[in-house]
Amino acid sequence: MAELNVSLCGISLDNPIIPASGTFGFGYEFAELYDINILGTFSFKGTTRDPRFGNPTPRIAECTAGMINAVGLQNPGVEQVIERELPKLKTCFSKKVMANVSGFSVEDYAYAVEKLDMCDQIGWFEVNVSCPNVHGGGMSFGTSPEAAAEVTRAVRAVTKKPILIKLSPNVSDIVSIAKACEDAGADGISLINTLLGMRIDLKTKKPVIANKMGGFSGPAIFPVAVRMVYQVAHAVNIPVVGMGGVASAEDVLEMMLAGATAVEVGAANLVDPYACKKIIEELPAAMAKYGIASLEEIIKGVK
Amino acid sequence: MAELNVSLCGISLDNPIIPASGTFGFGYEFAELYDINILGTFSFKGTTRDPRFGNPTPRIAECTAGMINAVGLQNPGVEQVIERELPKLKTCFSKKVMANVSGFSVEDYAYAVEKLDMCDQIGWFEVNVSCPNVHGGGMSFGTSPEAAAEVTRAVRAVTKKPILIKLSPNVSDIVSIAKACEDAGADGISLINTLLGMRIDLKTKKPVIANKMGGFSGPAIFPVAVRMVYQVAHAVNIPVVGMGGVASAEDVLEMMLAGATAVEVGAANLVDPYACKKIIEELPAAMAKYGIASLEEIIKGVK
Amino acid sequence: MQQSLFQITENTPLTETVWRMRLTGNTSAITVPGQFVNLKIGGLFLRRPISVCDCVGDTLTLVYKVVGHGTEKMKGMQAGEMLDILTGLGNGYDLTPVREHALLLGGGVGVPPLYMLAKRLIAEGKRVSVILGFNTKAEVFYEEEFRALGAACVTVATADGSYGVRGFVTDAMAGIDYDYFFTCGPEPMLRAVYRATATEGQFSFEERMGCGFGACMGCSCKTVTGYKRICKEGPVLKKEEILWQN
Amino acid sequence: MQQSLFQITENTPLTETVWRMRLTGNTSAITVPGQFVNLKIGGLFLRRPISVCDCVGDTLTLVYKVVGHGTEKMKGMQAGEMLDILTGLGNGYDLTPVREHALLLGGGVGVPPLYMLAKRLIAEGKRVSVILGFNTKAEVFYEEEFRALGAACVTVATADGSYGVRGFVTDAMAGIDYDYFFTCGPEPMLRAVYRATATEGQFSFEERMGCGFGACMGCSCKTVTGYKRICKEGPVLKKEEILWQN
Repeated sequence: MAELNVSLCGISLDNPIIPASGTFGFGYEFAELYDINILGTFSFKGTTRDPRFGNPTPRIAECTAGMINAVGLQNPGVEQVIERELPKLKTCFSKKVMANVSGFSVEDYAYAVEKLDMCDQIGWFEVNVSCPNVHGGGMSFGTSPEAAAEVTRAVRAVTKKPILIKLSPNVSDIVSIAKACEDAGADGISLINTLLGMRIDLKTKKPVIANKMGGFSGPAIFPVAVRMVYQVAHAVNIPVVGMGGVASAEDVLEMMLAGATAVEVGAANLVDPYACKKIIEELPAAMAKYGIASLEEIIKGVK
Repeated sequence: MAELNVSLCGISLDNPIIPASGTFGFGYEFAELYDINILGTFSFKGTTRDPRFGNPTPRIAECTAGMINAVGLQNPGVEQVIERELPKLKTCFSKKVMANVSGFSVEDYAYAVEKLDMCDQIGWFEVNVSCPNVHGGGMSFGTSPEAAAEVTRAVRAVTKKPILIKLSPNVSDIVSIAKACEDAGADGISLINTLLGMRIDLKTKKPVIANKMGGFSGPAIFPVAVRMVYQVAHAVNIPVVGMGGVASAEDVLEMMLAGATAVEVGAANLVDPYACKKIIEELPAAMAKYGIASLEEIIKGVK
Repeated sequence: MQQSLFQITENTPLTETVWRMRLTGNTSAITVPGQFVNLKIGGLFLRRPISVCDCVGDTLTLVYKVVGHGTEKMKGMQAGEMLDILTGLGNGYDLTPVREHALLLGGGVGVPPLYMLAKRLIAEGKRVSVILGFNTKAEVFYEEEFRALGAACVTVATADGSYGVRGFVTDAMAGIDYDYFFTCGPEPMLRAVYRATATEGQFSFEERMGCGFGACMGCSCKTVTGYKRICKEGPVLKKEEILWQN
Repeated sequence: MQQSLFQITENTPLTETVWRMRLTGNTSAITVPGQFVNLKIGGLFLRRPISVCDCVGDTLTLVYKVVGHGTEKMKGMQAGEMLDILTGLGNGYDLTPVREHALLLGGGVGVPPLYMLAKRLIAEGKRVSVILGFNTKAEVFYEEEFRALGAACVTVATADGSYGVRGFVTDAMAGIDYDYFFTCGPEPMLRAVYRATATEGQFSFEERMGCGFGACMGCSCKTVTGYKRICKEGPVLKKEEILWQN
């Protein structure tokens, strides 16, 4: 009997499969398709202090084996998430959910996390530090160890729930940033966020997306994700949640061997709304094929 | 009549298509397949001061829409390149060739460029700064503006031929590195080199390649390449040679609109030895389809 | 929403660039006119949304224009091939506001969804007038099909005047005493219809989509009643909801 | 080297995991036994190298083991399908050193290239002895085919003793008075053959390849006579060239 359960920051997951933020809304719409309690958990839509529409459209572009999005954190704001979205989720999801939080200043992050901290439904925070720091010249918090650590300390101060810092892959040295977050009190690292990409429409001779560039995700980025998960998992002593192009049970096994304790599935949900369900169902057969009895045992299996 | 010619650092190219270093050897083996004088030029196999076998095998891994290589700069060393390879090339290629040079110290680079500088066949140097700096803790020269500039100055001092610095995409801020190279005397920038990636074999539960990680190339990385070409081309005043996942005439047009003056084709050559020939032949039809009369005119067409 | 496999039974050109594909499969999720389906096409990552032209029993009819890599590949598909399709996407048109006489205005590839709409309205005993707009005579399609449905009046407008009324769909509206309208077409046409109509009505919008079923927020737009996802709360918006972005 | 389209005429299993594919196309670049071809398989980026088992007229025979994504896809291919193939890759075996009696030692998926080799040697009037090694009886293939060629002696060895000689190919060499040998198989077998043979001979090696035609240097190895590309100066190395990496 295949053992799928893993433990993430002290909370047990029935399996390591987590729909990634921004590909699963606040869950209840997917609950119309299948019982979302079969998931390990899911990371809800990136939530900010204030409501946001995000970037102008078009904000999606097709790529070989992937896509670019420049949605720009459209969300109803933390108050509405608490008052409207989480109660809706409660009717169809009995597990702890992962709260994905974004901000444009250190105070933004702390504000949103402090508000959400009172919600019993929330098991973990996943703090997205890929956003531009409006007080720091617009560079992403995630591109400097100092800025990432500052965000980590600020959210650490306002919650006792486990905090995962979600890192941007668009950096020279992912390990130094992960270590800085660990030193600042993070309970885990999740990575990779999207690669910065761009496509140009040959007919209009303009960028496909209105914002010019956007976040590139999908199977195309999987080898970069595996590499960074491996590097970070072997450099920190806190769990790593791996993501980036995962689309199959075999991809999940590869991520876990590289060092992931749990695995998020993003772009695949947008092509197949049943992607996570299928991966969970296919995991036992894939484990059997490769002689794996327990997923916990293969985490960081590659030295 | 479609105008394919472009000018790269003062040297005219019949067309912008350049097989990328490491995918075309020293050219003469491809000359058995077709007349390689149809190319704009090509960038020869990365050459170092001393002969190198490179990394242990296996050093190739399959990926979705791409591949990882960890060849590790196998080459016969600069003396043999001059004595054996370039004379062989002379028998089948009458154009100027691009000399790709690598090193593990600033002195290595200068040594190889100085030796090659006397070769009339060489039109440009393409200096690969993605190699680890053995005197700098092993970090790649290409990950710091200072180190990249230092290499640029060193090679600038020993040649009057145009120098292109070939940048690594595995950095937080590609623009600052490109600008540092421009300020240090580079005549152009070529990018992107490969993304650092990794794959794990589920059967052996070990990395597919002996060296664990390697350079990820192929159509999968194209959106990252377009983005960086766009960013760099709009930040420097020297020409940019674009590469990364280019596999079709349409990809060439997209790269040029993003800002490339010429376009290198890498991984595609390894799947189809006639890839560059086919792209050159398909360019006029692709230009007609998108209403492009002259390639020179579309360079950096996207603002 | 329903995910299922459909088999292509027909794939033929109507004009030089507009093709009709018929498929059989589980159409149970397609409940109202104006919805769309999302096709998984081999070699492409994102699905491709195509509006439903008609749906009868287990037969789905799609009329699509060949404009990019996705529709190029669709054009090359043969009868017998299977396609993974998400059906029943989007809100579709709300037929209830029509009292007696509905005006349907379609432009180019915006024409197909109006076909199933006209059929339903006529089945409900409404009077239906249709104006179809195209660039030129060679691009006209489905005029006869709308007539065959029993529409009270089918007018074609061509921008170059090579067929029917010269001009845009809004140049062919005079004298039609509709009490409600429905429209689908390129945005400049929708804006013209917005200005040219006096009654209430519904507009079907296009936007580049990620998922097509509400998950990615790629296709959001601002409306009078808040942010809406074109793929989920749209593609049909009521006239009074629309907030045009300059 | 030649790039051309081949049509599959047959694709059938020989054992549970070993399949034979026959194709027709331009085989003109396949000149000597021991060469390989490189197949473009839909959905995979790199080509897949497969050794040539036989080549007669325009018919190419490949015998392959299903071990990964590429060969899984090959197994699913049907007669009639077309494949983009690079042919005539690799140096192949040099038949000239054989005086009278060649010993051919093949292990598992290393057996197929020896078939065309045996055929050529016999056609040249040489005496040929063949030893084929497998793990177990169920995995044995091509024993009868080698006999039908007129090999002087065909011996099968199985590691578990379920068929033929118990043990490895090197356990079945006793009493064969060969003056030259050729071998192909997994590296541990090649090392055993290296140690067990007294004459000169040739070894065919496997390495993970990028291009298969010498461009990428992905499959290089060190030899007594310098660095060689398995795909270009190999896959066949002479015994005296080999430098084993520990």
